[in-house]
Amino acid sequence: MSTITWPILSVLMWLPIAGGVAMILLGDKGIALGRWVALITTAATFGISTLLWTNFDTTTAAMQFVEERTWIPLFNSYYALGVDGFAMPLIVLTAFITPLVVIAGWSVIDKRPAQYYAAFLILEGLMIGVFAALDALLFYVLWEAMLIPMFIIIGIWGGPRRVYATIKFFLYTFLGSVLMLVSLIYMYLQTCDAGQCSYAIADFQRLPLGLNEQLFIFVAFLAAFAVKVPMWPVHTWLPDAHVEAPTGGSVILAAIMLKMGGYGFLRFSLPITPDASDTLDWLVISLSLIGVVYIGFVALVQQDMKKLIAYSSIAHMGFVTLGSFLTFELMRVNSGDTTGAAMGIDGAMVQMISHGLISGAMFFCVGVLYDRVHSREISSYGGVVNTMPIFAAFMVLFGMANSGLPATSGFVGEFLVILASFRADFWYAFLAGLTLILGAAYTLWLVKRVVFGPVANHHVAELTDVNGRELLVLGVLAVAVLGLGLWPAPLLDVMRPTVENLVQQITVSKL
Amino acid sequence: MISQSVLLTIVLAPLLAAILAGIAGKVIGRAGAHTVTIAGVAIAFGLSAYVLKLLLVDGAPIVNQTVYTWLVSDGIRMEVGFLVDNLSAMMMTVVTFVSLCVHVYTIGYMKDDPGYQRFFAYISLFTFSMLMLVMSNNFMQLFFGWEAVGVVSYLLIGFWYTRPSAIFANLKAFLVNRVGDFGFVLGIAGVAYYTGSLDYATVFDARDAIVANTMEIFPGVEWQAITVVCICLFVGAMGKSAQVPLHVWLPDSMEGPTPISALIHAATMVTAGIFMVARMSPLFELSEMALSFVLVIGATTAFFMGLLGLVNNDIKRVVAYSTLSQLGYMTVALGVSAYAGALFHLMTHAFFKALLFLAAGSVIIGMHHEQDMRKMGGLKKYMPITYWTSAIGTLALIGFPGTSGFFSKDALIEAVHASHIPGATYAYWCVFLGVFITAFYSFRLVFMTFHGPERFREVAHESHGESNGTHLTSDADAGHEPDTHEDHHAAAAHGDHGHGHGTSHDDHAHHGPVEPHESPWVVTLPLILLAIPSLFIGAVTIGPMLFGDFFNGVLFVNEEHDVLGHIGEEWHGPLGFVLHAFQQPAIYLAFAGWAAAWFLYIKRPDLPAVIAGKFSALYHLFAKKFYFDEIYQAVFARGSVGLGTALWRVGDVALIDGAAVNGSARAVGWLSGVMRRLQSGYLYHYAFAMIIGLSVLLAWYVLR
Amino acid sequence: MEAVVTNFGMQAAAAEIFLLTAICVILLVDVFLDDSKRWVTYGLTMLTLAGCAFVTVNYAVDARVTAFDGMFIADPMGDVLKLFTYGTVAVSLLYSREYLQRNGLFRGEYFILALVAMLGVMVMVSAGSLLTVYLGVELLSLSLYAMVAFDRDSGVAAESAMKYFVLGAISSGALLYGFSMLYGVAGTLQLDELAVGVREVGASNIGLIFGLAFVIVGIAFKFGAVPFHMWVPDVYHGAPTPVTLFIGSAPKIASFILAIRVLAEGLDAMVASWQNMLIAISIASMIIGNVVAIAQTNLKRMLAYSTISHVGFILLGILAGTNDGYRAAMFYTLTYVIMAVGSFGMILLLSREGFEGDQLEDFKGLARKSPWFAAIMMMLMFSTAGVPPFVGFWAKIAVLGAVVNVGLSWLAAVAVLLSVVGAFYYLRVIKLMYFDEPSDTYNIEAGGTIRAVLSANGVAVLALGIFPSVLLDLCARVLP
Amino acid sequence: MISLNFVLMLAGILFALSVAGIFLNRKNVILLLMCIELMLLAVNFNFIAFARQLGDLGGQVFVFFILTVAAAESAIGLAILVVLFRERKSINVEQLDTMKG
Repeated sequence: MSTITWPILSVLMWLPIAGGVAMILLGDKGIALGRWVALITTAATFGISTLLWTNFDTTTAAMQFVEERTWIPLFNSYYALGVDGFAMPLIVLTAFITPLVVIAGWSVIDKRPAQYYAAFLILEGLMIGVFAALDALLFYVLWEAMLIPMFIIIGIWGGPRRVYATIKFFLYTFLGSVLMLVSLIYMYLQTCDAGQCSYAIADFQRLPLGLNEQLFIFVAFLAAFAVKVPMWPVHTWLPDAHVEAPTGGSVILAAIMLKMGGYGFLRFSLPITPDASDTLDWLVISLSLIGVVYIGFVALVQQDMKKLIAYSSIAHMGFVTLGSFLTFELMRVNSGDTTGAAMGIDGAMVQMISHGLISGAMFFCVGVLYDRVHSREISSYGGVVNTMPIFAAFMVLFGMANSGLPATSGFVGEFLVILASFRADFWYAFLAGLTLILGAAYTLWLVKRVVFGPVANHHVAELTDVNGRELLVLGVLAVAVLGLGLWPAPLLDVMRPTVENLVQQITVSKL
Repeated sequence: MISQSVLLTIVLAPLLAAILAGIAGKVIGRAGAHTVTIAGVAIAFGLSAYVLKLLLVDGAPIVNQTVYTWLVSDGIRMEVGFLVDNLSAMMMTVVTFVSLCVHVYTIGYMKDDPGYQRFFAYISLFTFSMLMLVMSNNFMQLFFGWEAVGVVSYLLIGFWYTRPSAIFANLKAFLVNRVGDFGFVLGIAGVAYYTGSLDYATVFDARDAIVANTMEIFPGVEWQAITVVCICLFVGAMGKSAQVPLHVWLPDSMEGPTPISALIHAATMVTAGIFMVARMSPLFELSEMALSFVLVIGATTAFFMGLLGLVNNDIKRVVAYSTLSQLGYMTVALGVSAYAGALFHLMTHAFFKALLFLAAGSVIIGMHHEQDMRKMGGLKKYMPITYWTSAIGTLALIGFPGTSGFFSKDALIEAVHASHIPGATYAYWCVFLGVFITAFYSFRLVFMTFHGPERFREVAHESHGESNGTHLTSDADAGHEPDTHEDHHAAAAHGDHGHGHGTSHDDHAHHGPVEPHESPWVVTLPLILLAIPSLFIGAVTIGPMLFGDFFNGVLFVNEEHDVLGHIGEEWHGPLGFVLHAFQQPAIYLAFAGWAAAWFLYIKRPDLPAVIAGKFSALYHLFAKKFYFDEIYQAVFARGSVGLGTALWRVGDVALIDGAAVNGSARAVGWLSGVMRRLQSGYLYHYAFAMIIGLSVLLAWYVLR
Repeated sequence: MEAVVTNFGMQAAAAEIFLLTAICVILLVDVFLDDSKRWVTYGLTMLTLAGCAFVTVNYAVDARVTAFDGMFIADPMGDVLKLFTYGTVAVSLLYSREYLQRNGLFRGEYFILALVAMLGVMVMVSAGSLLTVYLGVELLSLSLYAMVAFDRDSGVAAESAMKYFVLGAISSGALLYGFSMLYGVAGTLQLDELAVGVREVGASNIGLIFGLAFVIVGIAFKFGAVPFHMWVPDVYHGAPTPVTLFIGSAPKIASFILAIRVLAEGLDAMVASWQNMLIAISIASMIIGNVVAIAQTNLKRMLAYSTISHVGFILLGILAGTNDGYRAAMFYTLTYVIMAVGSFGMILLLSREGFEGDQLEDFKGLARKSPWFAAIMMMLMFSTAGVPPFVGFWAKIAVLGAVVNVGLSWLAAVAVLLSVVGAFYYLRVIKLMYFDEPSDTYNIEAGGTIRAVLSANGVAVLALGIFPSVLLDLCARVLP
Repeated sequence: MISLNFVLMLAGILFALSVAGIFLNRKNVILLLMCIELMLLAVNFNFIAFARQLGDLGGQVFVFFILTVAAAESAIGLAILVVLFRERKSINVEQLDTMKG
């Protein structure tokens, strides 16, 4: 069914990078043109990415739009791209968010704008590559390379403590991923012993591994992905990074980068080390639940809007990891019956997409306020609705979405995960369900203190409502959030074969 | 035959109107806004009535159809669809009718409010959500409507968003509701787990699967799965229908404009819980334990919340407490499996309570937004229509023979009397004594407002401290009294012009004595429209609804629980029911309450204060509403903020970041500081290092 | 092979012979030049390098060839390494020219010393016997000592030269002592025969192990591995930047080949013994190098410590004791040389009259002054830190692969964790360039050649990072 | 009759002495140069002894090379020493500590 004959994924990956290079060459003098270059490139990328969706064969779990070229013969590593039901939606999400980031920064960024856009464009290309990579080495290269533009973005255009934040971000994630590298190399050598040396992720998934090997590999992966997600207790880089990053940076970070952790769990940890996951799922699940509850309370008391949203991101991502790792507990409880496993993973995926939209939107909202008042402190706002009614409407909408209101995308994932986790254990569902209360508490309390109430100070009094550019960004996001909330079926249909395949894959022990 | 397009129109008409009024409000203007929304709701009402007719008269088949598939996950198909049977048709008609009245009423009430269009958008949106709720044929959509009405109520309670008390109340309302929804979701999850579906029909068919199961929530304690599920579901109902202990949000919700107090917090939304439990009767019937739980909760609410109405002086809050108490009555009916009775009372209550609220609103308009009853009195001759309509409402509320309230409430008490499940006796005494209390506070309201000396001539300024005993302090940011009157002055004092409503009316409030006047027709017309059903609907419908086949195939009652059937045995038509009532004690209690109110507030107006002094402890207990708010405030609000701060400061900042992350960074820094000293700069040290290295290598191998 | 020996196989050593002759010529010519004509010497030097390249390519061998009774070896790996050495020397001289002219160091001796040092490297590369190895080592070391002290007006230079000299002498003493023991036990100086002899007497022979320990000391010193690293920071710091650049590049190739010839070829039978020794040394190097570098404020000194940590990585490859281990080590060495040349080149690029440009602070706000070269430096730093998509990452992954392959996964884990520590100080450089504002208003004054070459150097780091096969396959071909 | 071991021991002792000399000496750089010479001579002893033992010329040839190189080495060493003295007006080892850390 995928009728596309040209290398669409390569285009998706390299087009933005090319645009970024063009931006650098244009330099700050040509920025007037450069902005349009950036916008057109990202818009085109999104346009092309929609072709992925329309031409996607929803009947198979196999990789689609596959490209393969020799890359490093010595390591038997290939430049291999392809997407399945997990990667494709995330790629589309990436391509969807980035143009909005470009628009959002349009007139706001005046410091080295060319480099700013270049960084984002290159970042987009790398992120798409990460999701599309079928070769573990290629995946790792892009995974690491991704850090560089983000490091720059936070470091140059960030807030006062940006240096601390960005170095913390870089080292935290770097530390997480190097161990993954070792385990990738280890598995590569295992494939050699098995006969055919290969870095192909698919071969890794087929690779027979002993329990101890699996455990080590699993822990290495956990280190990499848990930091990225991030899971408690390796989450502390996120609030700092978010707080200091410029709006665009926060958006990309929350909307896409965090998803790579969840994606990694689904693509690597579960299929490659099913038995280790079976052994250690209690760890992941309890960390996720701690994340949901603990972080929920922490978010409640934040005084900095961005920090609050960052913490809420952590709590929401807890659902992703919870949903992904329910399978084994389900089998234990229901004597081998895996019903609900697919639902958990569905929930995790939907939650990723939806959180991408919502957290992005929330950060845009904060950005809109920050551009006007230059403060992220909740206390320096209040009664914004009096001067910015339209903005307030959006803020309330996204706030509701963030607290998981039905008919917004925020509800779908959480609902599915709670339903699935109830099958595993009443208390999983109970603790996860607490997010209904906590999420509403911290989000709406934020809304209450920022949006509602009498005009708090002259800053608020002088606020002007959203301009067309901001309206466009927020409007598009609102449509997406509501659309996904009102009719998530298409997304689920796209993923179904992949999810079922994964479940069936991880329920077969490698021992 | 009911076509889907009709149903879709019913639902979408208000939605489109809402969107139009909300987004294009500026364009279409005030008149435009109320025209489109009223049109939308009118269409919805007309078609609902039409549907009801089709069902009842033409005997059209019950509709249970899917509109579209929301999603399919893991074999569970979640759909958006309609189930239209007598129950939902009845609810639809009631909802749209009351909503229509409120729409019209609003034209007058919100006359000069800057948020006019927004308000209409909200109430139309609410109508849409409520319709989605009652028309749903599955749990997912039910939950959608459930939350959606919650959100609209959130928006409407906080409609005057510049009032700290209002935005505090709406946050509180939403969060308390969320606690209920939390249980509700768990219940839904349980249903999905045991029956593998969210569709009502499928679930009810597969309900035995639930009964078959037990779950061990606490190690060692085996629970009936059905009990857990039902109680979880009922927790949701407790939130929505403001049952103890999740009732605290309802009185505060009076911060919202009066029309929505009538629509949402009396007639429709708060009854969603009752409706839901009735819908789930096939499940609840299977767990006597759950039923008892429902029964006890309801009884407690019915009696103790009524008590609070005795001491309150805010006209709206008195009605609010009576609402709480009445909801308790309905819940009790559910508890004794008299679902039909509950729904019957739900319907009659919808009419007369909406009437009472709107009447109160009319009084408030007349008094220029004065809500303290001690500043009223003798309004009878200034606002006759309001007086008579609210009199009718009051009679219905206390169950004066012949009024709609009488039939529903009396039947309900009978039912409780007839029931034998655990807790029935307690419940009976609660509802029984409740009758007296209801009568007392209802007429206290009437007398204080419409009869007696005209107290509003005294300049209205001092002593609101205890005017109504709600002393909330918000958790961290806004410690304000949700005493609207206070806030009007406050707002005026701040010269806050961001909010026209406050100012426009405060201007009056300052001109010393006020001159009450009857409200315009748009206000009184709905009163009259509502007064009619308040009087007669009971007599007309009690037959089919309680003892007839109106709810056949909708409600499910076990034989041994079938109290209504038991009562039905001596059913000889409405008149007989009235006569029969005179042989029962309840009705005399009602009259007693009436008399007491008359004695204390007309004959000896000095006594109440004396009594309050005598039983000051009790008085304060009531005035403070059993200290629920204070306790919740301290435990949950402050508690969780404290916990959050602790986790953050200690867990994140101190331990993870301070010790682990930055700690290791510091450690490396320190280490490098130490190690660089090895590089002393002295040649002989360097040489020495080499020798050490050499000898280590040697020692390692040679001496091994 | 005997057939080759009959005519001593002069052509196998053609490049060395040509170079030696050229050196003599330049020496003579230089005598008759006055200071304004020094560029002639410079030009001749460049020509010589080109000539060497030509000769090497011309007489390139496709299999191992021995000459001078096996004292001299010519093999593909040797050719590649030699060519690479020419390139490195050429580039470093290109970078150095302006600095030398500015500081009155633009004298014939400098180029001659450089060429002699290179000759030493070549001799080591082609060494077939312990004797040749020793001669190569000394040729290289002695000229380096002289180069370090070349700036006669600099006290620190003289001091570091003295330290370098004394310690170097000790190390070559140790090396010799080790050689003598090996000679005594195995009864030969010939590396290939040594391998045989070792097998005969058995790898566990106490005399051999005794000798091995000394040899390791010598090799570790040339590498600058802990605890024989003490000279590195001071020499890098004290020597004039061009010299630091020189020491930091070509001699690394020499150290690598020294380890390969002696350990891998001569003492391959004793791999078990020297593997453990090298494990200890390399871990120590990675720790000291990465940790102490954090505390540095002088870029040259910081790079010195970073060198030490990288040596730790190179040793990882060697201690694997397998062919892909050596291959990885070779790849690592070559990439490291590319990166080191670039990094020191940046210092030379910044330096101007009376300004060394070797303080970390001097890089503040470079991204404002010169975005392009800031970008180059950033790529160099990320590459050195081993972050993809730069070539340094592939060096690391190759080495790690070799180590994991011999069942030392834990060592690999330790290595990567320490490299994270290392990443910090590279990031700090980037932070200074990009996140800080410039502290002065001077702009880069360096001339066109250095700009061009440095740009090429930086681009190479990226290009090789995206297409590592180019270099990897080369290493694979010469080290099958 | 002097056996190989005696010579080796002598050489070892000489080597050890020279090394000790290098890091015990806190005074004079000249002493360092002398120690280095001594070290090389120790090595020479080894080579000669082994050459004699093995009846192989290689070792003895090696010794000649070592002697030559040693000469060159000390020449360079002294040259550096001169430069150093010109700069520092002292050849005291303890003053060679301007670079550290």
